[in-house]
Amino acid sequence: MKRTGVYVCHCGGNISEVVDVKRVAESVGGQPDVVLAKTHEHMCSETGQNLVIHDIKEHRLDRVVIAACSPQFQGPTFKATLEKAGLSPYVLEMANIREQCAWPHFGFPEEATKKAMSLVGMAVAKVRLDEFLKKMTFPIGRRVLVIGGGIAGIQASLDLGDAGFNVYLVEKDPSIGGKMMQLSRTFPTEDCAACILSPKMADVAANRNIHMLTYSEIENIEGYLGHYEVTVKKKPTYVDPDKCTCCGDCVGVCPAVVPNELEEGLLSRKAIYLPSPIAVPHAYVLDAEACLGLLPIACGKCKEVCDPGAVDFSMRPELVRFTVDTIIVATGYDIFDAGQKKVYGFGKYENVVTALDMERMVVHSAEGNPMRPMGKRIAFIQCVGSRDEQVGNEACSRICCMYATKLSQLLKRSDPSRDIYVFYTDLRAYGKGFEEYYKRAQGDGVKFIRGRPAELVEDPKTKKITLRAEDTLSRNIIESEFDLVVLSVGLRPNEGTDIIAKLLRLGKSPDGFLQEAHPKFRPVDTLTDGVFLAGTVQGPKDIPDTVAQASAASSRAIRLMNRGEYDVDPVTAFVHVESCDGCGLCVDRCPSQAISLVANVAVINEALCKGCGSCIAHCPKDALDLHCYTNDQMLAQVQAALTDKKDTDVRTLIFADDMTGYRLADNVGTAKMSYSFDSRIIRVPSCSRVTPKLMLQAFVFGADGIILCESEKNSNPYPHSVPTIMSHVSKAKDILGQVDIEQDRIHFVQFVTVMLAGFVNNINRLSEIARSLGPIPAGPLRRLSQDMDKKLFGGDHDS
Amino acid sequence: MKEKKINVMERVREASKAVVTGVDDKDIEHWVDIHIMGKAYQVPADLTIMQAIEYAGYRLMRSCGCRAGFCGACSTIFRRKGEYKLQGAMACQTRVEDGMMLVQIPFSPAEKPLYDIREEKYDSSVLLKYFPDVARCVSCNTCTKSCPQDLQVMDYVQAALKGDFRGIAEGSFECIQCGLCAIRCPAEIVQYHMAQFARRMYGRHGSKRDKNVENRVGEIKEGKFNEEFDRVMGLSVAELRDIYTKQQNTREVY
Amino acid sequence: MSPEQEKGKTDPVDDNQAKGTMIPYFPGCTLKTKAKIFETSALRVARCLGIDLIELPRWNCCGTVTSLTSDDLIHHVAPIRDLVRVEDMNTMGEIYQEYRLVALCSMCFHVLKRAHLRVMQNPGELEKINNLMYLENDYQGKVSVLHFLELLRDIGFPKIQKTVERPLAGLKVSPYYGCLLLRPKEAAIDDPEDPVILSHLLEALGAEVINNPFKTRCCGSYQTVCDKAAVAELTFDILSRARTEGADCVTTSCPLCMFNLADRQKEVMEKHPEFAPMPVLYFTQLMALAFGLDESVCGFDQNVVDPRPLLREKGLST
Amino acid sequence: MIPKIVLTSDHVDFLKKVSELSGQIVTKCDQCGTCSASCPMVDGMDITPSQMMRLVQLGRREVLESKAMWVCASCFACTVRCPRGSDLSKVAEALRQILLRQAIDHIDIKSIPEDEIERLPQIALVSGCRKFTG
Repeated sequence: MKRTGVYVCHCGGNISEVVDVKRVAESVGGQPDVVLAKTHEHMCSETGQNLVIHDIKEHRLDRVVIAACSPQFQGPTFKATLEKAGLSPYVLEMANIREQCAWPHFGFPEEATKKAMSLVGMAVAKVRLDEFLKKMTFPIGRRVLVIGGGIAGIQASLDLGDAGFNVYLVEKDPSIGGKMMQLSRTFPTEDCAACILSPKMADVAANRNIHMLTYSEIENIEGYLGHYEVTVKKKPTYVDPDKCTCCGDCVGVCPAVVPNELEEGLLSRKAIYLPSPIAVPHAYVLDAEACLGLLPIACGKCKEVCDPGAVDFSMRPELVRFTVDTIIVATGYDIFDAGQKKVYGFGKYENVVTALDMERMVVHSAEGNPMRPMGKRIAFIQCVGSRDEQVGNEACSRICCMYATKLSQLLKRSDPSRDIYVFYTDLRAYGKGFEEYYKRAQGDGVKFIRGRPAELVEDPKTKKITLRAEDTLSRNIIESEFDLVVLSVGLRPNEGTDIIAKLLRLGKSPDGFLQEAHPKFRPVDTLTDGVFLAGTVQGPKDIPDTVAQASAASSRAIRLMNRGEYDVDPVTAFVHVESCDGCGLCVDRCPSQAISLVANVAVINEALCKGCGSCIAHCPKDALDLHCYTNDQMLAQVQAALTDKKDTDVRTLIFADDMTGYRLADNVGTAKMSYSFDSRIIRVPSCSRVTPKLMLQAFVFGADGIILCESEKNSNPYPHSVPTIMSHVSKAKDILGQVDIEQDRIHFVQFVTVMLAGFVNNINRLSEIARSLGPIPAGPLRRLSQDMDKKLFGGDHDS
Repeated sequence: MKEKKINVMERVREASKAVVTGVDDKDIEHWVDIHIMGKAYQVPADLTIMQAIEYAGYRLMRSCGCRAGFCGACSTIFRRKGEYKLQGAMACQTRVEDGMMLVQIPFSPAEKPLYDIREEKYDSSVLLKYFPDVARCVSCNTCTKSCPQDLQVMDYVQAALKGDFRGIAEGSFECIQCGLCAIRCPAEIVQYHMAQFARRMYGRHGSKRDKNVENRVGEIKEGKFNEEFDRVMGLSVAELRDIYTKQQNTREVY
Repeated sequence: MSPEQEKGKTDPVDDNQAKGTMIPYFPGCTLKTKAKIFETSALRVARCLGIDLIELPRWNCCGTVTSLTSDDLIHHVAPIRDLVRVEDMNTMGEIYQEYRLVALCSMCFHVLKRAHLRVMQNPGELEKINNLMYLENDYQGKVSVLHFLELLRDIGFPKIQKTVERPLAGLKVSPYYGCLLLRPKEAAIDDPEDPVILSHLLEALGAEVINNPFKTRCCGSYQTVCDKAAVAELTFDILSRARTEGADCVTTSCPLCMFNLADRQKEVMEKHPEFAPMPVLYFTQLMALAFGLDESVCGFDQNVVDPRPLLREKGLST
Repeated sequence: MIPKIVLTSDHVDFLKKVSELSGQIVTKCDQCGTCSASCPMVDGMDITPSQMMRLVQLGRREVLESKAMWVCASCFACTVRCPRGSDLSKVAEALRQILLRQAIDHIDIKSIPEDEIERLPQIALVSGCRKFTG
């Protein structure tokens, strides 16, 4: 007989204010192997944990159920508690009565309490069958890929390089430095951006642990934590950086003129050019697209004048392959395309520019060679492309208020006779020294007007811009002419990020930037093991925040790699040798090639097995199984979920994958979104583990409907799982159809973790469907349970 | 046994029964229960609404005219038992049914503009000039639903918006000016006055003159009927009444 | 000129295509009265492009403006009833599988389209409306409401260009869109802030397109009923700007815009005596002119500000 | 004289009524003023459109005494520009309807001079009736 201890947590009222925790504890007291059932104010506190340790020793507990929050939150804590008490961390089950009961059903204490009892019952049923497993450990090296050579990538690379890790820094442009290289000064201290950036760039070049790959793009990344295989395509620069002396003779003779990216196209450059005066690597680059022709050589003048012979037309794109252990994504941002905001006429009116244009204009003015006249009357328009549903971005870009404050002051101070207006909606000066900086701008005479301009109109003759806005503080309409209008454009995810996100299966938040693993406690982690985020790829931020996050990301990477090995849960497939008849059907079905036949018995390679469980459905003998989610355990949970169901009840089972479905349920609970009490959520590594047989058995035991919730294909850690689930579902539906049970009782839905409403709607809809269909009649159910095995594998065996 | 209390109204009713039906109550086999203005009555099953009202003891001072479905004076609105729809009808043309609830609408309050059709411009704007309320039509079709003549009232109101005089004139040709459309219109349009104006305008300016009319007018002008006119004008009141009574006696009594 | 020749001249339709594609068409009340010329010219230019616009039978006024409150359904009955007529035409076999409904007037287009969108998004509301209209067939939601300009875009501006017999060379036209073709987004025929559809049409006709930054600014709409002065001021702004940009005339697609921009020039001149009248034309009139149709089809004599002197000056009219 | 406002539950009720009638979450408005600056009719208003929204947000019935919603021409310029995705034209319509449903018409169509009626196209009268009469 097992000796199980059950603990029901109040969660400081979070749970106990809705769920009657005492009744929940009492409800399992009667089960034969439950030795004790207790409630506690805070199970995760030290006293709570000590209670468990004490009871394990005192009462010789060998199984523990904790009914509290989501295992996503405190699962690791309680596993550690069990380890401290000398138990395997895998004889623990958590009943998620906070995210799945107390929070979504907060207005319905009675229903929430009943559901909580049911969830605890399911956990008790599962824990009974838990095995004494050990953590698996794998070795890990000290190689890191940093994608993106802006200030975030530079900082992360330097931290890692200095700590003795090997860094591959990949940058798509010919020079590292990123957007910061284009800025005039930084707020609120007004340091010269290039002056503080260039030493860091030089440090990167000088660091022997950092391998820089500029003018390079990620072609492919495959693998997993500790073994990411990376392919990088390095574009030819046609100039040997070792030979180039940066004399600039080639530029003089080059006939091809194109817009200069560094100058936001306000100035031009030649096809052969130095990307920036502070470029690292410091060498000229020949832009093949702008060049009059390389194959065959159409002009070749640069080569003729190059004394050191650095120009080399024979260079070809190069594929560089290497393996790393962890990855830091620092692909940064793009500025909002101001042309999309058509009312402001950017691109149409010559005197409407973006703030980044203005940065360049300020840089050149400060150097004494102004790019273009700026005039005396200048208006800044804030929130262009931010906080605006009309352009599809509701988020605040965080930095625009301060850079406009900065630029307006620089302009005003360089020529006090200028009239500078900043049209804003809300001025957000939240950072250290920001408010003081804003005050200084006001003191300098920059006029801040609270109102978002509606439209700009150009005078066809003078080319001056008439701006129309409401001063919402005085409630007057302002219609005034300006020499120059500066659009404070917001930040959008960098276009190139999409490819990286896809390769690394990274999720996006609703604003389009990459999603961190947890907004509070794992702000630089992602849900893909060993991949971290740094800088604006995760969301708009200023330079200090970017640098801080880059250091945080490198420290998180170091934490993983420094030990030389890492732990994983032993969720791997295993074989019931006595049942296996060596038919080999499973061998080809494993997407990781982890199954082979040895002496006519299937054998699992645990290092290769990823634990998706999709092989199980293919075994006609039920010989394949998955640790932590065994066949018996799944069935026990299903049965437990249905034991308290009354004839008038409807009960639906929601199988939710670990990556998305289960987290989504947590998110729904956290958002206090309500859904049907009829549902019981069962966690699986991937819904491909849910065999057709399990679905059918669920109906036999009384389920009225089933939803399989799986990560949407692009963010799924098991890329094969979606088609597998589809085939499982259609098989199960087929059999239902054969015995006259409505096929609409099974649904398969793909999710990403932000689709809260979709999750709720699907659950509610299934309940409605089940209700309108009514209970499944006894006849079809009998036929289903009788013929299940024959129908499931009849076809397979014949073929 | 409790003595039956007979009030004035019941005495009036008793007195008028035979007048209305010509048949004694004892001989009537089928009865229906109806409500007139919220009061319950039992009346013989085959009466028209108008007859039923009179059977019940009411004397119609208004809401009663030709008794033949032409004059449009006896507008009635009612609901049938178990129906949510409010119906309109001419009381003289509709039979009572069991459970019917009804009330008379003897008059639809609506101002009739003064105009001189000879002076008015035959143009779409003239319709809106006198009846700007037409612009408020929401095409809900309630007017059509309430028309006892089964006219497509909404269609002719719409024709007015389009300035289509012929459409109005033809669409409203059988209008009996009962006013039920105007009473029920949510846009408070006075459809029948507008239609009358449009018919007149169309008759004056739009339609082709009929040959027979032209001929008859010619004959009148030529004095062909002068003799007959003189004879009728010369009759005394008693003689006229006599002629009328004789004429009535030769017709079916409604 | 014999009647046959006359017909040939005004109707350059390929004999093989004498019977063009039949598409239901919603005129709207004003096109039957004050904007008759808009209808006449549109029907004829459509024929030149192989389209027969068939007037919707028993159509009723759409209501001209969309009712915007969440609880009001009665004002959406009218447009839905019109859409029912389109479905009826198909069931009665008057047309075959043609669920497009073409509107000319911007306001009609706007109201019909938004009513359709609203009931499609709110099946409960459609049920109520169908219930209220129990004398009609239920609306099935099959109709797609098109503005004539959208139809022209679907036909293709290159094809229209080929149909042009007398390019409007030298005529500087400023397109005026107004509000209801472009706003709100879900009912727009083009980009709400930067529409190009009229420009493309005018270019195909050979005219010189003059961009007016106020091309989408409101003319004051129904405010013309009670505030002539305000409307006149807007008209003054829009037309003055068009003139500043170099336009000879303005083209529009809405009878109410037409009234406010053309008829209200009288009020403009009372307030701004320096204002010189500017012709305002329906785009279909310009199409008729470019297609070489008879002047009676073009109907320039019916424009409040007579465009004929301008057209003569440009050599486009005799 | 600066009037003092005492916020009561009546204010909440009015906000609720306008929100329901317009189908707009009026409280979402962050008073950026884009609507006012976009409005072609604002010159004739006594309060700006954004001010109208503000008064509704605070549930102040005085907004019904303003001219703004009657001057609105339902041109939807504000609708397509509102950064918060609110449809102001629906809020203005709700305010008009609150009065029109109390049988308080904005114009009396019978009082429009006959020569003006003859001049106006149907489309103007129909739309005028729809927006200004109950």
